Parts: sequence; C-alpha cells; structure tokens
Amino acid sequence: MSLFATHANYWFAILIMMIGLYGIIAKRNLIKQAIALGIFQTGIFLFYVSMAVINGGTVPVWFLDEAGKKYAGPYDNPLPHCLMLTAIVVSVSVFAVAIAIIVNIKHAYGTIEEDEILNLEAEAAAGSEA
Amino acid sequence: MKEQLVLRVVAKCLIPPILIFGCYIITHGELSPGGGFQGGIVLASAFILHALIHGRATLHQAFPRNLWATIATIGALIFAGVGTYSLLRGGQFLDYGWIVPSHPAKGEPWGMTLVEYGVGLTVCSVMVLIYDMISEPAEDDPTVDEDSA
Amino acid sequence: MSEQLLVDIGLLTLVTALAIAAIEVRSLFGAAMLAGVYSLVMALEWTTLHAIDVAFTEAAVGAGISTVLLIGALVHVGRDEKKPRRRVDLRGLVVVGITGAFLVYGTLDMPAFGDPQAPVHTHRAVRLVEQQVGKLPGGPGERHAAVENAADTAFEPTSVVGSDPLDLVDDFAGHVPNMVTSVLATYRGYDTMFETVVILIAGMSMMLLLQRRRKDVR
Amino acid sequence: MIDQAPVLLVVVPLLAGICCLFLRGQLLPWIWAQITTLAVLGIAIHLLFRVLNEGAVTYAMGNWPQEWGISYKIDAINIFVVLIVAFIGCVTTCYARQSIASEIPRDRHHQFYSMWLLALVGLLGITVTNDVFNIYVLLEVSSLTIYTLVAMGKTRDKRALTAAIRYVIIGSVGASFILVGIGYLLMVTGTLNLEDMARAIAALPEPERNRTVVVAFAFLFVGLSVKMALWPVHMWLPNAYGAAPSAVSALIAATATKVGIYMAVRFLFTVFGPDFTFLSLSTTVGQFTFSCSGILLTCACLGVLVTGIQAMQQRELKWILAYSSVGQIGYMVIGLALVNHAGLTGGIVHLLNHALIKGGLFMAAGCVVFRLGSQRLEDLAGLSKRMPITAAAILVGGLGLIGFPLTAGFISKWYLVSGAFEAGLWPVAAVLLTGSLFALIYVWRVVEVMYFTAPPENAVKVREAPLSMLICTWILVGGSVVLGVFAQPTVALAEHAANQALTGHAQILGLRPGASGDDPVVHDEVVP
Repeated sequence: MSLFATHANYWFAILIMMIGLYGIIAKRNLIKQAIALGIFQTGIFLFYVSMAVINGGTVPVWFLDEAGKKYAGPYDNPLPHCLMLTAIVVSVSVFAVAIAIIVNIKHAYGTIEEDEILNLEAEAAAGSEA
Repeated sequence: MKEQLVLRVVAKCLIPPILIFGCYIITHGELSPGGGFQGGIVLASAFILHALIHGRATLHQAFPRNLWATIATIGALIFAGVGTYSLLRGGQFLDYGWIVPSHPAKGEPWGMTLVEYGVGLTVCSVMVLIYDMISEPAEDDPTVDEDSA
Repeated sequence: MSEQLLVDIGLLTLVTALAIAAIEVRSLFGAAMLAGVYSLVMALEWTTLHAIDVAFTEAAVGAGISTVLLIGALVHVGRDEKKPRRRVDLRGLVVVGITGAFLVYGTLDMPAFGDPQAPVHTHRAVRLVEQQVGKLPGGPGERHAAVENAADTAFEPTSVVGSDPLDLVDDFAGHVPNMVTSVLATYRGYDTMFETVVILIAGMSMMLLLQRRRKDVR
Repeated sequence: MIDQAPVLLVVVPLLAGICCLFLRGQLLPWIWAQITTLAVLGIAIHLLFRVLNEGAVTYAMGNWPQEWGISYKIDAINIFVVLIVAFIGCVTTCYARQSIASEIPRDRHHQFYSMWLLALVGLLGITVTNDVFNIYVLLEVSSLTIYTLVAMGKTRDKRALTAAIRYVIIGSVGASFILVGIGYLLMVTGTLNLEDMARAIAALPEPERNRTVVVAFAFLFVGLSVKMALWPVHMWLPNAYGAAPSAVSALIAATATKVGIYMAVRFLFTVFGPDFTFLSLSTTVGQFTFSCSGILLTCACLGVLVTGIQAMQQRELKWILAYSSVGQIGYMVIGLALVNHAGLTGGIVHLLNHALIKGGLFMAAGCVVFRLGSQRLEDLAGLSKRMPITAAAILVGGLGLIGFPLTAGFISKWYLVSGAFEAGLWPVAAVLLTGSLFALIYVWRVVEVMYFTAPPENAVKVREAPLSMLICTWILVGGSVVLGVFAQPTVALAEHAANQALTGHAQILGLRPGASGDDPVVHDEVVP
C-alpha cells in the first residue's frame, strides 16, 4: 500500500502510455492509430509532470505572501513543465503531419484501413507482374 | 452557416475579447501562466471562429493564405533573429544580454518578450493555416471551383 | 492517503477510462470527441499537479486544435471505422503487457512521488528556480563588472539589486515570476526556438501535402 | 572574439531554410539551398581542423553554463558525422535540381527546399548538441521534415504515402521511447547535459543494479534502434527509401540512419560508458548470458542475413538498395558491439563509406527513374547500352557494397573482420563474409540485367541522364573508390573517433586525462 501511495502517479502514467501503445498496435484504422499515438504521448507528459511535484509545493510562479515578501517555497520544479511544453508542441505537429498524410492516403487509395491498403498494394504489385 | 443570426452576433461579440485575451497571454507570459504558444493558439481560435461562421472565403479576402504563411515565417525569423543579433554583436547565440549591452540583465526581459511574440505569431498563423488546409477540398473534387486558392 | 492522492486517483481513473473509450469506440467522430474530452480532463489533472502552463497548453492544443484537425479530417475520410475482425488483439496485449511491466519495474527505484530530496529537484533545478544561474564570462556585462570588481564574476549574478517590490537579485535585473517562462525562453531558449521551427514545419507540411494545385500550374 | 563556428553550423541552414520560404520559382530556391549547403560544408571543414588541432570544441547557448543551459560539444566522433552529413547534403542538393524538378510540382519548390534545409538542420543539430532534450527536439525536427519529404514522392508513386504514414507511426513511437528513457534518466540524475548525466549515473551506487537506470537504458536502446533501422525494427525503412523522391532517398539513405548510429554511440559510450553498457549489464538466466553486446550482435547478424535474402527477392532497384541498407546498418552495429578498437574503427569508417556508396547508388537509381520512368528490374534490360555511364556507376557502387578490394567497402569490412577475430568471435566474421556473398548475389542480379540482357524490341529510346546528376553520382561513387585506394586519411579519422568513444567516458569522469575531456570551467562548488 505504501508503494502504491508513493508511486501511483507514475503507474497511471504508464497505464495511459500502454493504452496508447495498444491502440497503435491493435487498431487498423489510421486515424485511430494517430489518436492512440497522441494518447501514448500524453502518458509520457503525465510522467514528466508527476516528476515535477514536490510535497507541499505550489505552482512555479513566484508570488508575494501576506507579509509582502516573496513566498519562499517550495515551488514545484519548472524544468519538466518546460520540457513538456516543448513536447506537446512537437506532438501536435506530428499529429498534424500524420493527419495530412492520412487525408492524402484516403484520396489516393480510397480507404484508410491498413489491411485494405496492404491488399490494394499487393494487388497492384501482382498486376504489374502479369 | 451565414444565416445563423445568433451565431453571428455571438461571434461578433466574442472575437474582439478573444484577440485581446490572446495578446494579453503573450505579453503577460513572464508574470503569469501563459506565453507565446498558448497566446498564439487563443489568437488563432478567434480567426478560426470567424472562418467557421462566415466561411473561409471571407477570411481569405481579409487575410490571404500567403499572408499567413509569411507571418508564420516572420515569427520564426524573429526568434532566430534575436539569437543572431547577439551573435552579430560578438556574443553567444541567444544571449539576450546583448540587446541592452550597457545593462545586460535588463536585456533578458526584452529578449524574452520579443521571442514570445515570435512564437505567438508563428503559432497563431500556423494554426489558422492548419485549419485552412484541412478544410481544403480534395484535389480532384469537381464540385468546387478555384476561388479558395 | 492524502487528499491530493484521492483527487489524483479519481481524475486519473476518469482519464484512463476516456483513453480506453477513445480508442475502442467504433465511430471516428465519437473517438474525436472523446479524445477532446480526454485532453480536457488531462488538463484538469495537470492543474491539480500544479503544471498550469502545461494544462493551459494541453487544453488549447488537445481540446482545441487537435479536435478541429480531426473533424476536418473526418470530412475527408468518413466517420466510421471498419468492423475489426477480433474485439481484442492478443498480440498487442502481450507486447503492451511486457512493456508496461518493464516500465513499472523501472519505477521501483525511483524517488517517491513528491519527494523533495529527489535528484531532479536538488541537482540542477535549484538555481533555475532561484533564477541565479549566472552567465559564463565573456558576456556584454563583462566590461562593467571588470570595472566594478576585478574578482572573478563568472557566477555572480550579473544584475544589480532592483527597486522592485520583491527585492531580488537574479539573472533578470528584477524577476520573471513565471519560472516556466524563464526556463523556456532563456536557459532553454534554444529548444524553444526549435519548437517554433517544428510548428513552422507542421504548417509547411500541411501546405505541401494538402494545398490544391492551381489549374494554371501543370 | 568567440569562435561562432559550432553554432553557425546549425544556424546558417536554419535561417536559410526559413528564408527559403520567401523565394519563388524553381531555380532560385535551389541556388539558395546549394549556396547554404556549400557554406555548411565550409564550416564543417573549418571545425574539423579546429578539432584536430585543439581537441573538443564547446559552445554555450546564450552564454549559460552548460549544466543549466544548452551547449554544443564537438569532438572526434561527431566531427566525423558532421562531415558526412555536410558533404552528402552538399552533393545531393546539387543532384536534386533536375531530379526534383521532374518529381515535384513547380509551385512547391520553395517549400520543398525549405524542408530539405531544415532536415539538414535537424541532422546536424543532433550531431553536435550536448543536451539530451535538445537531441529529442532536433530528432523530431529532422523526422518531421523527412516524413514530409518522403510523402512528396506521391506524385510519382503513391506507395510513398503509405510508407510515410508507417514511418510517422513507427518513428514517433521510437522517439517516444527515447523520451521515456530521457525521463527515467532525468528522474535519477536531475540533469539533461550529456556529460553531467554521465557523471551523475557513474556517481550512483551500483548503477547497473539501479532498476530505473536499466529500464531507461533499455528504452533508449529500443528507441535508437528504431531510429537507426536495426533489424527487426527496420519495418519503416524499405518502402520509405524505395518510394521517396530520388534525391530524398539519396539524402536520407546516406545521412538519417548514420545519425541514428551516432546517437547510439553517444548514449552507449559517452552517457552510460562502455564498461556499464558492455560489462556490467549482463544477466545470466540458467545457462544463457544476456549482455548488451550479445543482443546487439545477434540482431545485427540476423539483420545482415535476413535482409540480404530479402534484397535478393526484390524486383525494383530502389527496394533492393533499401533492403541492402538495413544489412549494411547491421555491419556498423556489429562494429559497435565488438567494443574493440579495430571493430569500432571499422564501424565508424563504414558510416562514411556506406554513405558514399549507398548515396551514389540511390543517385544512379534516380538517374534511371529520371529517364526510364521506372526502376523495375526487367525495364533495366540492356541499360549498359542505353545509359552506359549510369550503368557503370551502379556496377562500381555494387562492387563497393560487396566489399570488393580497391573499393571503400573492402576497407571497412577488413577492419570489421579483424575486429571480430580480435574479439574471438569467428561466427561474426563468418556472418560478415556471408553478407558479402549475399550482396554479390543481389548486385549480380542487377548487373546481369543491365549488361547481359538485350533491351526489349519495343524499348523507348532514352538518352543518358543529365550531366549535373551524372557528375554528382560519380562524385560519390568515385569517392568510394578513391577512399578504397587511399584509405589512410579516413581510417585515421575513424581511429581517432574510436579512441574517443572508448576513452571519452573515463575522461568525463576524470579518471583519465585527455585533451578533449572536461571543459575548463567547473562550477559546481560556486554557490552565489
């Protein structure tokens, strides 16, 4: 139980990552794969953000306490937050590029189901051989 | 959706505050949560809202697509330019201190503000571009004429 | 069990359920909506973990732009997923199970959640939080520092005591209360520049891949 | 005055790549890209001499101390990779003008070349940076641009799209694994600087028993394997290389996976250290001993054999080359996993040799596609009569793939085989030779069709490829022959790099003095 209390946040992050990874492996629909990739990455962000927490800490923005002095802390660690801002931006960029390619695939092949696309490609290869 | 009176009125009321809020978030990013990226998205949402209600063609009349691409490029150039400026003055890349060489520690906030605006410009225009592009009809769709290009 | 933990676990259970639903639901439109809600609840969770900036971004990106993108894409690709052959993919479950177990195994040697003595809080972050990293010699302040003080000023903060209400000595001649912004824009500004470039690349990719060709060009 | 060369290496193509979006037309963006890549090559050569004369070069972004900010550090290992990327970037840009003009719509060229330059930014940036998270961000810069560049092959071959989406999904999962690994390491070390991280890991009590470090190592390992296309996680590579526009195939085949291997060297040798990676991390289960070098060698050897057989079965020239690439990556990984001086030298020198050979071969394949509009083997019949110079380039490049004496491929294989014998691993040496045999077979299939089959009756008349494309092809193919005959300079550089890899970790920890060890500023004890 004590291990659960101290590590539950990490485990939930891992659980969410794995849900995303399962979606990437199991789903044949490309849009679903893209969504699952996003979920996988949010799991990682959750892990980093959990890393930043300090017991009794507060939001990493300096502020004045009642006495008019700078609140001495502890503040949560801003470094992982900053890294995750960058990573979120990267992940939305990857998502946008993925969606752009998927839309192109729909126009070129008429489907976005991975197995149907593979069938079409196999047929095309067989057709050009004959 | 041009006939939806309620939507149009509400949008008209909402868009100016959203724009102001976006600028506030970018500028105030050093003092409170927020920054160039978040502010840029808020700004973009105002334009996307306008385009959703009045159609993309209306948006293109005021802000053609190439303008968005240019703004996005300029935003990234501002960031890289601030870095290069310090490099040209003889310092390290991205050393904001060189913006006010007589008092380097005062140059830092200047650099941060400039950089945040660069990020904001790029993010805002790229988000509008993304919306614009994903709403683009297919290349071989015969039912659409070429007005949107 | 602390209140924080209870709130966390409640929210995280909700997030997990939403994630499963977003992946398993057959309608792609439903999946897009659920992914948006998932992002919003995740933003809420990050607020409880005090990551305000991250929560702000996630709400704007995940619930805003990503959903717009997805719905725009569904106009092109249709809104239903093909019926899968099997409900549950065993191969996927095995891979995920092994990977997940391995990751959990790795957390066992980690410092406890919220431990103030964790290396990530004590090793390098302290000065970032205090904003007292100080620059290497060779900056523009060198001349002034050299005049005032001949001693090695490499790690003296280059600023002077400001007249601001917080009365601080830091890297910024005054202060940047939002530490996330100060880390993002200065100490790790180089990463942020590439973050901007990544966004630019995403925009250009969309234009390269989706823009209709004008009829007069080829 | 501070020497700005390290940062200019990345900032020049960055600024040029962004500004390229303002240009219009077909010729102007290309000239712009060509000037930029030439400048980058110049900076890289300047840096080479600095590294040779003064040892490692460091550069602090924003003048922040490297433990808190982001810094660059260029030593003997990365200057070698920087030179490869800069040189290949320069030659492929020259090649790209006519090749791309025939494959990309006319009004998109400024965006295409902008992507092209930004891909180089990412690759160069990964190579010179000394910060883990910066590696991740730049990895995504290079990956995103390469995804798009690959997808641009859609106008010629729509398989480029499916190849691109597979690359997006697998590549992003790989990058996410790297991000997880970085997170676990950050958790136990509290720093992002590579050297600082190496010191912090070494300072842990028994790092090889720290479960977090071991899991971080494993995840970095898997993520990097995906990025460098190590068998069996290479699935994204063949279609991406085969269906991409020809110039893009040449660029990424010669640089992207090489940078992946460089990252692996950096993490395995500099961050974790050869002792940790290859000695401490072995576990014995029953009668089997699992060690990192064992796993690497098994994957690499199986990769060489399996992809050799797959390459024999392909019917299209670029797919043969792509499968052969995975095998050749296996050779480089074998070099790393042998962990001795000869093996590592062979692996590192093969980075360059394979970049030249495979870049030249993909360019020659691009010439074929340019004129014939097809790359299927049966359409290549009688190519020696129809396009003799291109056919000769494929022949010479193919000899390099086999490892024929007097070609660069021979030099690297020589070192790899002697490294394998030095380590007492004769099965590995046998695999290396079998790989050459397989290469002989798949190259022979191409050569047979080109030289010993008459062109079909109804074959369209084709001219030889344009001069600019031929010259660039022959610069690389000829270069591989020249480096096969006069191997001394490159082998010397590679030996230098191998030394650096084997001793760098000890230098960082201060166990061994070295010119390129720690930078002079040590600031831990100063507390303001």
